[in-house]
Order: sequence, then structure tokens, then C-alpha cells
Amino acid sequence: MFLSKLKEAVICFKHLRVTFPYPLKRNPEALPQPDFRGRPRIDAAKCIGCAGCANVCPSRLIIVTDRKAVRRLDFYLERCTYCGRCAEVCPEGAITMTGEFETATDRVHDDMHLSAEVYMGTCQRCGRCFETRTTLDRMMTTGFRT
Amino acid sequence: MFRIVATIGILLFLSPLIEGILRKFKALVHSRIGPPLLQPYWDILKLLGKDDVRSPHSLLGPLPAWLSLAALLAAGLLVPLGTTAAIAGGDLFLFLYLVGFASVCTMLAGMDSGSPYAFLGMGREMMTSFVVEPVLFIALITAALKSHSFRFADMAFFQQVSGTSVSMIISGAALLLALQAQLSKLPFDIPEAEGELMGGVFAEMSGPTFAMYRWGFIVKQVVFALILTQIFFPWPLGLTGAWAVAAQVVKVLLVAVLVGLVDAVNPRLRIDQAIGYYFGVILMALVGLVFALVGA
Amino acid sequence: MTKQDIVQFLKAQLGKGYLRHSEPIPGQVWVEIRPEATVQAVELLHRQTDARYLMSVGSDERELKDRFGVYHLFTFDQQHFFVTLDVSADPKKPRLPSITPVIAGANWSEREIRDLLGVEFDGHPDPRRLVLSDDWPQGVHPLRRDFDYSAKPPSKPENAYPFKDNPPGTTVVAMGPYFPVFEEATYFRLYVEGEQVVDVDYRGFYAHRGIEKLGDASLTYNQIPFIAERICGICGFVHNVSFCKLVEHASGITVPRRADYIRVIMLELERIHSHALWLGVAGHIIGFDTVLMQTWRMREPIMWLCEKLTGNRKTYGMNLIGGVRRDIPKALVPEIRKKIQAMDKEWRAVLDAVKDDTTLRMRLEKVGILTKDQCHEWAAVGPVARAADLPMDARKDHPYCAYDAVDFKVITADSNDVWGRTIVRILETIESFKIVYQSLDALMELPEGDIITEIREDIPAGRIAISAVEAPRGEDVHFLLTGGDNRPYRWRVRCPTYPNLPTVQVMVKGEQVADVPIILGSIDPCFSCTERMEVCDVSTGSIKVYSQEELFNWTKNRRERFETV
Amino acid sequence: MNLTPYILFSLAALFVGAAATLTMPYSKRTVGWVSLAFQTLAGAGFLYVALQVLLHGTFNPERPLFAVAGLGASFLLKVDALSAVFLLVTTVVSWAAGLYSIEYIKHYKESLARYYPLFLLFLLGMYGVVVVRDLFFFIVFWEFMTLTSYGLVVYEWGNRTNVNAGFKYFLMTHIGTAGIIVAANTLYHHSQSFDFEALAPVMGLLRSDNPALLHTILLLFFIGFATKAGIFPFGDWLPDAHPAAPAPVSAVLSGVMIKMGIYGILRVFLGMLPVSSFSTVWGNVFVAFGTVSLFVGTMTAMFQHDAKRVLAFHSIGQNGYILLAVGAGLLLAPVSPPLCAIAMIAGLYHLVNHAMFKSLLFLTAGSLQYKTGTRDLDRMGGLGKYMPLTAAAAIVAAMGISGIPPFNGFVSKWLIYHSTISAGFHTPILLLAGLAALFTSLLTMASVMVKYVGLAFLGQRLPHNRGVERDAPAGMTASQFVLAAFVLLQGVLIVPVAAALYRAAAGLLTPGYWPEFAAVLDASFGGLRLDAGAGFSGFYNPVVLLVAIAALTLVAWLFWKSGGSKKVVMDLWYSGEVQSPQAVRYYANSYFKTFKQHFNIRVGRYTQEGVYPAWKLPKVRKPFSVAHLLDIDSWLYRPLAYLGSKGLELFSRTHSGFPQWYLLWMVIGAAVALVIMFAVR
Repeated sequence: MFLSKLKEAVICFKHLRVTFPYPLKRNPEALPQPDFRGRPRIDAAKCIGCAGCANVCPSRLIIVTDRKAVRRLDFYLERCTYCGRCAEVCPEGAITMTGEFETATDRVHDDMHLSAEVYMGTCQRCGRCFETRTTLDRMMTTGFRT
Repeated sequence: MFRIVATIGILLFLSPLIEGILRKFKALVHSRIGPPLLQPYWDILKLLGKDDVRSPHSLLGPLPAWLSLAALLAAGLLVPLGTTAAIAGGDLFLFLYLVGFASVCTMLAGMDSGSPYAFLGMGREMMTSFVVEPVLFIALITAALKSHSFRFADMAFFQQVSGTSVSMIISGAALLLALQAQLSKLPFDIPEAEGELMGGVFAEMSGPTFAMYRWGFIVKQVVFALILTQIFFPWPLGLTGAWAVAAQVVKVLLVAVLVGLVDAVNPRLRIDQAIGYYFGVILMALVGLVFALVGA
Repeated sequence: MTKQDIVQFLKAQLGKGYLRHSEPIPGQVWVEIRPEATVQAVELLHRQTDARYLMSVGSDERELKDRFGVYHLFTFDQQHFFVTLDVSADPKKPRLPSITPVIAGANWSEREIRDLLGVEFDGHPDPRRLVLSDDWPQGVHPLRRDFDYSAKPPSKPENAYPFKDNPPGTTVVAMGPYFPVFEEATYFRLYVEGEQVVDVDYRGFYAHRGIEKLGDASLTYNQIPFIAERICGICGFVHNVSFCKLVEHASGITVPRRADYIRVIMLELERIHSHALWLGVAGHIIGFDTVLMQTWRMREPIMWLCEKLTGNRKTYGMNLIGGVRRDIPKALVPEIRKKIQAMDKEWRAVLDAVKDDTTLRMRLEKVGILTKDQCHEWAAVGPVARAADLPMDARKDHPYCAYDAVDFKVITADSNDVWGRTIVRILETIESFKIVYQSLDALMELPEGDIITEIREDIPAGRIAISAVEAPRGEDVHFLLTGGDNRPYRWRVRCPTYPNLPTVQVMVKGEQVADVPIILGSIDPCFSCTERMEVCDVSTGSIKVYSQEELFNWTKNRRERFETV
Repeated sequence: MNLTPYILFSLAALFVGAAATLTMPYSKRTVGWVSLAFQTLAGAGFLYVALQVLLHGTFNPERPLFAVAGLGASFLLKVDALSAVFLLVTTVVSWAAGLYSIEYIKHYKESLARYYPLFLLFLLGMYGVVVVRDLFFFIVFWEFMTLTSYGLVVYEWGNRTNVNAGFKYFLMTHIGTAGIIVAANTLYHHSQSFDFEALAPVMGLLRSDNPALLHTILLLFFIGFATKAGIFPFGDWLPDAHPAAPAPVSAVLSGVMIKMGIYGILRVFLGMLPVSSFSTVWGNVFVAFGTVSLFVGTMTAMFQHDAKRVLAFHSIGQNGYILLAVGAGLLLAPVSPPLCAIAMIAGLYHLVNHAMFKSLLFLTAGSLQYKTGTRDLDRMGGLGKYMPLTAAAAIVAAMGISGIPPFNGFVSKWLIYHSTISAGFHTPILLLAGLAALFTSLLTMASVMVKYVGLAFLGQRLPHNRGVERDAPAGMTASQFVLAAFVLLQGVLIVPVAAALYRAAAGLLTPGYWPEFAAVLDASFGGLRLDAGAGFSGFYNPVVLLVAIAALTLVAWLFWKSGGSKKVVMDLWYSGEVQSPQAVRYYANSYFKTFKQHFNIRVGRYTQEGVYPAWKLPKVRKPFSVAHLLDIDSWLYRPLAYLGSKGLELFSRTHSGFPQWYLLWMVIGAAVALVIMFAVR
């Protein structure tokens, strides 16, 4: 009995202190790895509004709304599972997964919300937006700013 | 009068520090930082300021809480601190009953709330004391028989004067084994058992009322450590003045660390196993008593 | 007994009750029988062959075949195949004979089918609610196809759950729904005399999240793995693999060998950290916090390793149908091996220290006894069954991924108690280290990059698949009935806790209150796995939140009801 | 100073009271007040007598009041300090019980004519026992006491269990009394006198001439008195009879009547038997029986769920304490007179204390029965909030019986521990007994303080008790407070009590073996310092303790208050579900079950729960087991009780409807006892 207790004590005392006073000090060994899947970020400039991300998202948190020539993508990240599928399928690399994982907040709707507005071509007949083939085409559509 | 006030002050205001050291040591075994050294003080202060949550079935209210702290402090007055006890007029039976009264207060307060967890915790607390109190009183009676006195001051004097004796060491060892349960530390913190009983008798307590019991526990810890070190392990013998006080502080810390170590490397036992174990310890204490009777 | 023998045996014994049989997917025998013959067929399989009951699945097939289908799944472990008994119920008034009197383990499956699909089981010994919440209205069955996944029926708070009455002279000690040692919400109502548990009643499914309904109604095949992974926070990858295997079986895709090995590595890493976590939690339950702190310290490097390999500590998101998303580069292999070896060494030291620890053994030995026969009766799986000397392990019995190519032992113990389960888990972890080493060797040999076979064509509707994956807690069984529109028609998950949890009620009877948490802990319960549904409106994200006042009124009503008793 | 008129006046008052209440046709309450008035008269007389004796010394007239020539008996009075103590105790307890009866007895449907007259005559018997000096009249009063108390035990005669219990009581005490009668007659044969003072030298003679005979006589006395005192295993009637009687009667039975057994033991073994090897032998016997009794009685109390049965078993236990102390006194008399004195004072102190707290506990149990209609603790709960005064009284009594300082139980237990444990070096049996007593004190705390108080008064109110909204009537609570005051006073004013008891014990023991008061007890500042020689010393000062506890409570209260937190009443937390009060009720059987299981004795298939030999009837028919033999109830008492109650039924035809006939029956009983005496001579 005492031998096993001694062995346990040896295991315990071998490592002494391993914890950190976390928010004040971080463990340098445990920082996020380079391809960590943290909170996603969307680069509106790169987005072409193809909505492929909305299509694959398992938790259906990307809501696409069209108003005239503007396509708006809303990311309600409070439901995000950080699977990174959106980043994976994005053809333009507009969505990237950052290393940010400390996303606890008490203002969920403000802090955990991303949105991107993309100017798209508007169909002359039906008035809906459509994807332009190239960036150049998009810049030539009426109403495109900058 | 000064001695009385000083003893009360030391018991109330220095004992949380011992608890802090104990917790820090336990954290070391756990490989974690652990709470700050002064955390027990903050705990008590925080509890004193919180709402006093009361059960709607309560009859006694916070009365047992005051009485239990008062009884433990009164018991502390009988125990030699430094070289003599603050009050000379009391003996070990008074001490036993005062400590018993304090734990009865917690049990009554638990049952007063009407919570089933408290009732289970009360049952466990009582059953633990059925087997732990005998160890305590047999050990103390051994010391009393050896020193021909029922007063702690005389018992503490005995080994100083007439040297080490076998019976005292056996009784001291038995008392050390019982200490774990007296102080509600693992493996014998069965009455509280946060895991299955959510604190047992304290399940419905919070705020200043709970602070009284917590404080009482901390005081009890020091009182028992003092008894153990003063009466049964008074080495090194022959110290005087500041040295004696220093040795006493070191010994109390040692006891705290030992209790913390045993606490850290054991799981909580079941009540029937604890009872079985303490029957063995009672037997050991009785052996000490027999040794005392034959004069060893 | 071979597959043919079983079929012949059933045919001969059942006579008219037998309809037809088929083998749609190799290793999965499908036997259709008449409802009247159910009990007899189940009795034959359960008592006269080495079949082991898995689960029962109900499915609303009124659109497909104008019936409610109920499938009783059995496995033949030594012969490596599944047998499914297919019973049809009337679409208007579905009623079927209950098999619970024959197999106690079918209790929950049948109650779940009754709750979610409205199929009544005649002769069920305990026809109470299982899944649906207390205030769910009568007669509304959420898993029926005509029930919209985002619908919200009106609350009926007057339907109280009928708990058992106190046996005379006993006190109710409520363990749960929110209890310190239970990491998740569950409710064991203990009837206690002194310290002794005389009887016990269970109420669970407080955290039902509706994942199956989502899978049936809303998600596509390639979205489900990410949701399936979230069935459980610890063994998520198991569900993930299990689902992917289902679809791969149904569509007949072959997964690249490298992907198989990567899956094996991830599965075993998951087992390692799950067992380490379990040992810590078990220690915590019995008040031995040092074990908790130390095993979790050992577990941490493994978690970092997982993060490095997959991009996250948990919920790896590694799987897609047909393979994995990320490769493990050969350059990383030595580092992985080094970390695993470090953990291996420490783990052996833990085993060495723990196995002679008398106080620990006092708490764990001869506690929570579940014998071999009881295991068979209640269909217990995983370390619970292995500690009762039943060498069942899906990795050997129904080999998947690359388990046919690695060498390992199935660890068993014969003590039937919590200590046996502890030792089984600790030794199993050591086997896992071995498997990881072998898989890493294999990775070094296979070419990099070939990790996924994409599905090209649609999977036809009406195909049926079963997959069993050995989770740390036992085997995890998924069932799939494919539908059109690139999504399942019925997807059923049976995690290992689902059959193990009812056995707790058997194990705790006569034990002491102090043992209940560790007995429950010894099955390594995972309530989130077991409880897979909660009706929440996914499209708007709105979940009914009770205000404090509403909750107060609700409890007050319940109390008043008690007081008028 | 002649106290005879006072004694006779008091006895007469009781007799007249009995006659008056028997014939009174008025309302129940009026009868009660009349009875109490007569009781007060008698009590006042005896109070005066007792105080006179304690202040001025023993009252011991030379001439008998009258003599019964044919029997050789003479009605000799003697009131010494011991008798005075018993008179005081009887007066206080019976007066409280009488006051309590007025309201309490109303809820019985039986006739009052069978209550108050018997009650007063019962008191008469007890008073008579302690004031006579003649063994013959001692036995007459003794029998009077037994018969009347039997009548009170079976007061609720419609209830079969009560009748059985009563018959068991009748039978067992009469077996004991027969022993006393035989012993008395044998002694008379040698002394030709029943006078106590004449018997003492006879014992001295017999000691050398015929030790075997003397031992037999002493054994018969011991069995007789121990049966009355409820000492295990002779007191088996007690746990059945006490619950059967109405609560005030239980209080008097337990508080006073069973002490008469101790009185007899003191008179015979200390008053008559000279200190010698004989007294040492019997000291050992007393210590052994006392220790076993205190442990078994208290342990068994933990298994009960009937409120009054719990208390009844405690009576066995607490009387064990008294017997242990008396035995210690006998043992230590030749060895260490100071310790002997402490032990004797301890025994008497515990006797006085027990009278107060136990009768108080019985009265609270009665209040519970009065309000809830049941004695079953499992059917009560959370009543403290609705019956706060009764709860307060019960808690005070529980503190007393548990020996919580500064209540009275602590003082006597403290004295017992000191006398027994200090003797450890030369008399190890006493050390063992002391340790057992110390441990049993813990069990007492558990079963009364925690179990009885906890089950009845704390926790949640059960639905069956919903009718209980108010406390018991004022008369009942007032009488409880009278006793509660005594429980506290005896714990605080320990010096005068100890001094009185010192004198009571001093009169008993052979001169020369009794030290000076100051040699053992040093009374200073209201506290006691023991000085037992050989260096042992102890100190207890309740006044200082009270002040200290009060001051420290004040300190605790100041800290408690300092946070300025406000009181919030919240519902209980059952981990998130709602539970009914019955569901979460913690039943009597559950208390300390794991611990109790360690005392279960298993023989083959039979499990005996606890240490008390009340075996359950075996489930199997054959083979006929030893277990059955141990179940005395089944083969002795129950058949006899059945026959007895059958006979009583026949007999009841003669007196049902005319309660006065009942008295006749008792007279016949007394006559039978006399006939037995003649026959034996």
C-alpha cells in the first residue's frame, strides 16, 4: 500500500507545477497551431457571392439575402462548429480560419456576427442578382462602387 | 484575560493561514498553482457578505452556527497554546463534550433545513463520530492516566518532565490516524462528500451562517493539531520561550502538511469501510491504554 | 453457425411467421417476419444462438411502403455479420408485440420508438415516456415524417412524469438532474434506506438535440459528419467515422488505404485521451482529485497533438464521405511517435502505481457487479461487458478502416466490477499505443496525398446499412436507410452508453449511496451521445427560454399538486 | 423536631384526593384541578419535610406509629437525606405530570375515574416507600405502587397491546417482588424484625456464619430491585409498559418509579450491607450489569421508531449509568474513599437528573401524541415550527440527557467518568466501564438529540401533520417548562445539589469510609474541583462556562452580523426536480443504519438486529431453533399475557361500567401478597 502511494507521490512531484494563471499568462507551448480552425474571417473584397459556403455549412449559419444588386452574406457565428468547410470550398479564398479561439462574449449578436456585402450584376429581366464571371465584369456593372 | 483574548485572536485569525498553507500544498501535489495563501480569509469574508439563504422549514435559524463556533473556541481555550492553556479550569471531558456539541450543532442545523442530503450527511457525520470520538477519548485518557490529571496543561507537561513513553506514542499515532476524520479530510470526508451529497449537512447553507461553520472547521483543525503536538509529540523537549513557540508553529505546520498529503493521495472511503477501519484504530488506541496501565 | 444456417434455422422454426430474407450489403442479413412471430424469433436468436442484441430502430415508412418499419438488430460477433429482423406495423394504428420481456435491453429502444414514432408495444413492462420532455403533448410524435423539424407543439406542463412510488420506509435522494459529479443532466432517483439503495428510478434525455431529425430532414450526406461529430464531445470522431462508413457501405465506395490508417490513428488517439479522461473523472468521483489532475496533465500533450494533426483539440472535422480531409505528412510521424512514447511511459507508471493502491481498490472492488448473463440480458457493451469476460470488440468482430491489418489484443477481465472496468480501460490504452505505432509505420510506407475518394453519383434511395465502430465506451452502432435528395431517410445512432446506462439501475440496487456515482461513472456515461434530440428551430435559432418567473410558476404548480396528495 | 404529622397529613391528602376524584362527577378539567390541588397539598407537606431534613438532619422517630403484632411489623418512619432527595424528586416530577394531565388526559375516551384516583394512590405508594424504615411496610407500599401503576399502564384497556404490556409488567415485577418478599422473610427469620436498622447487624452476622445464604438473599433483593429499575435483562417489561401508559404516567414511571429500584438497592446494599468483600463482589456485579444495561439500552433505543419506546429504552440505559455509579461506589469504598464519594454523588446526581430530563422527554412525546394522534416518529416531522415551545423543551431535555454542558446531564456524567476512569490503575473493570459509558454517551446524543428531536421537530412537515398548527395547550407546555427549568438549574447550580447529594450518600455508607466534603469537592465560584487523591483532579465551573459560551456566541454573532447580509428564504434544492415532503422524508429506520448493521448478529438464517434479545419469530418451522428460546416474548409473556387478558376479560365483566370495582380488585391483589407472606413464613 505504502509503495503504491509512494509511486503516486513520485508521479505527482515529478512535474511540480504545470498550470498557468491562464488569462494573465499563457502556456507558450499551447498556442494555436498554424492551421488551427478558429473563428472564421471573411474578406469581402475577395468574395464573389457564389454562396458555396452557405451550401456546405453543416449548421446553416450563413444566410444569403439579395437586395437589388447587393448580395449580403450574414455569418451567425454563435452556431458555428468551426469545421472549416466554408474556407475549404471557397473558390477565391475569401474565407479564412483564424487562430482566434477566445470567443466567449455576452453580446453574442454583435460579437459573433460577420457580414459581407457584395455587389453583383442584376438581371435585367427578373431583377435578381447573378454572379458575374470575372471581377472585371463585376466592376463594369452599374452601381458598383470603387 | 489577556491570554484568553490572545488565544481567541490566534485561533480565529491565524488558523486560516494554516488552511491556506494546506491548500497550497495540496495544489502542489496536484501539479497546479492553487489558490493564494490568503484565500481562506477571502472565502470567509466573501461568505460573510453574501445573502443568508434559509430553508422555509427552518426552526433554529442561524443559532446553531453561532453556538458551534462559540463551542469550538471555548474548547480551544482549554488547549495549551504556547506553554499553558488560556483557562486552567476545565478538563478533557469538558473539551470532548464541547467539541461534540459543536458537531451536534452542525447536524441539527442540517436536519433543520429538511434536505434529504443533509439527513444523509448527518447520519454519516454521526456514524463517523461513533468510531472517531472513541479514538480521541481513549488517546486522551491514556495521556490522563499517564500524567495523573485530566487537565490538558498537566498532560502536556508529562512527557516534558518524565520523558517519552510507549503508550503515549501509540496513542499519538492513533490520534493522528483519527485526525483525518476529525478534520473532515480525505479519505474520511464522508459526511460532506461533495460528489454524492453536495456538502451533506451544509447542502442548504450559504452566506454568513456557512462562514461560521467553515471558520469553526478551520479553528478545529488548529486545536486538534495543537493537542497532538503538545501532548503526544512534544519533542524537542526542554525548549523555552520563543523557541518553544517556534517549534510549536513548525509542528502544527508539519501536521497540516501531513494531513494534506494523506488527503491528496487517497480516495474517499465508504462509510462502512471507514467504520471498519476505525474499529482497528480504536483497538490500537486501546493497546496504548493497556501499555499505560502496565506502566510503559 | 453461418449466415445460411441462421436463415434456415429461423425459417424452420418460425414457419408461417417467416416471410423472406436478403443480404443487401455483404455481412448484413435481412430477415422479414410477421409481427406475430417477433417474440418467437427474438427468443430463438437470443436464447439459442450466439446472437447479441444491438438495438431496435423504428422508421416512418408510410411514404415508401405504407407502413411503420421496426428493425431489431442482432450481431453475430464471432461470425462477423449482422442479422436484422424486419417487422411491419400498421400505418394507421401501429401496434407490435414487445420484445422487452425477452430481452431487457430492448426496453429503451422500444420506449424511444413509442415516443418518437407512436408505435405502441403490447406487453411492455414499463411503458413510460423516455425521450420526450415532461410537458410534451400526448400524441405528437416528432420523428414522423409529417412532423416538421422546426415545429413547436404547445407546452402541456400538466403531464408529470410518473416516477415509481417510494418503497415503504425509504427516502428519495435525488441525484440529478443537476448534480456535482454528473457532468451532464441526468436524474437518478434513489430510494434509500440509511446508506443502502433499495430501488432506483431513472429519468434522462434532458439534453435531446434532435440530431437524427436534422439528419433525416435537413442535412445532406456530407454535412452530417460534422453534426455527427457533435453528438459527443469526447468520442465525436467515432460517430463521424461510423456515419461515413455507413454511407460508404451504402454507396459501395472504397476508401484509400492511407485514409483508413489516418482514421485508425485518430480513433486510437481519441481512445487514449478518452480513457485518460475517464480515469481522472473516476478519481474525481471518488474524491481522488490527484488522479484527475495527473491523468489530465498526461492527456494534454495528446490533445495538442490532435490539434496539430487536425486543426482542433476535439471535434477534429477530419472525415468526409470517402476519406479524410487532411493528410498526416511523413515529416510529422517521428514527432507523433515521440509524444505517444512519452505518454506510453507515463501511463505504464500510472498502471504500476494504481494497481496496488489498496484504498483505491477498496472503493472499486466488488462494487457495481454486472455478470456475464446480465450483460447478455441487458446487451451491455464495451469495457462493462469486457470486464465481465465477454471478449466483444467491434474492431475485431466487424473490422473497419485498417483494423484488419493491425495487431492488438482484446483486453478482458472476469471480476465483473468497477475495478475490472478500470483495469480493462487502462490496459486497453496500452494496446492503443501499439496500434498507433503500427499505423505510423504503415503511413511511412504509403504514398502521401491519396486520402479521399469523392462520391460521384447519387446514392439510390431505400438502401440499408449498418456500421459498428468501437468507441472508447463500447461499440457505436449507426443505422442508415437512404433516401433521395442526397440525404438519409432514417438515420439512427446507438451510442455505447445507450445500452449501458439502463444496467446502472441493475448495478446500484443494494449498493450504497456513496457507490452510485462511481458505478454510474464506471460505464463512462455520455449523456449527450444517448440523448440526441431537442426540438429547436434551426432556421431561426430560437430556443424556448423559460423566464425565471415561468419556471417558478411551473415548479410551484407541481409542488401544489404534491401537497394536495 | 417531629415531622410525623406532616408526613401523615400528606399521605392522607393523597388518599382523600383519590377518594374525592373517584366520586366526582364534574367535567374532566375540574377533576384534574381538584386532583392537582390535593397533590399540591401533599407535595407541599413533603417538600417541607424534605427541606427540614436536608437542613437539620435526619428525622428518625424511635417509636413506631403502630405495630402489626402478628406479623412482627411496625410502622416506623424515617426520613434521612436520601429519602429527602427522593421526596423532592417525586414531588417535582409528579406535580409537573399532574399539571400536564389536566389537559392531556382529555383526549382519552376512557373514564377519568380510573385515572386520577389511581394516579394519586400511585404517588402515595411511592412516597410511602421512601419514608418508612420497616421492610414489611416498605413491601406493602411497594406493592401498592406496583398495583396502582399497573392500573395506570392498562388505562387504555381497549387496546390489546396495552393490556399485554400491562400484564407483562404485572408479571415481571411480581416475580421480582416475590424475590424481595422471600428475602425479607428469610432475614426476618434471623432478626425477628423488619426494621432496617435491625437488619444491618444481621447481615454482618450472616456474612461470617452463612455467606451462601447472604448471597442468595442479596441476589433475590438485587433481582427484585433491578426488575423495578429496568436493569437489563430484568427490565424487559419497561419498553412495553412505558409506551402503553398515558404520557404523564410514563413520565412518573420513568422519572420516579423505576428509581425506587435504585432506592431499594441503596438501602439494602449500602445501608445494610457493611463494607466488606461482599460489597466488593456486589459492586462488581453492579458495574457489570450497569455497563451492559447502559450500552444495550441506549444501543437498542437507536433501533426504535416509536417515540416513547425510544425513551423507554433510554430509561434502561440511563438507569444503567446510575447502577454503574453505585457499583463503582461499592467497589471503591474500601480502596479509595474519595473516589467512592464521587461515584456515589455521581450516581445520585444522575438519578436526580434523569428524573427531570426523562420525564420532560416523556411529556414532550405526550404532546406529540396529543397533537398528531400517533407515537410513530415516522409519521411526524417538522413539527418544531408549529410547536416551538414543545420543541424548545425537548431540545433542552435532549441536551440534558446527552450531557451537553452546561445542562444537568453533563455534571453527573462528568462525575461518573472521573470516578471510574481515575480508578483505572487499581480497578481496571471500572476503566472499561467508564470508557463504555463515555462511548454510550455518544449513542445517547445520537438517538435522543439527533434522532428523536430530528425526526419529530426538524425537517419538513409531513402531510399527515397538516392539522398541527399550534402548540399544545398552555397547561402542558407550562409543566414542561417547569421541568426544563430544573434541567438547566441542576446543571448550573451544581454546588448546592452536590452538597445535598453528598449528605444523602453520607448517611448510607458505613462510617469511616466516608471522607469530608471538602476533601473531595472543592466548591469555589460556583464550580467544582475534584480532588480524588493520587494527583487526579478535574475542574468544572458551569457559571464560567455559561459566561464564556455567551461571550463567544456574541463574538460569533458580531462576525455573522458584520457582513450586513440579508435573509433570503429559498425552497430546498433537490438537484433541479421538485419532490414531495413524504418522498424525501428520512425515516427512523434509516438513522445510522450502517453503524447499526455492525451490531447485527447472524445465526444461520436468523438476523438479530441490534443487541437487544428480541428475536423475530423464525420464518421456518423446523428445526426448532435456539432463536425461539431467546424470544421470551413468544413462549412466556405472550401466552401468559393472552391467558391473563382472557382472564381479565372475564374479570372485567364484574367491574366494567363501575370503575370503583377496580379498586376492589387491587385490594384483593394486596391481600394475595399478604397471604403469600404468611404462607412463606
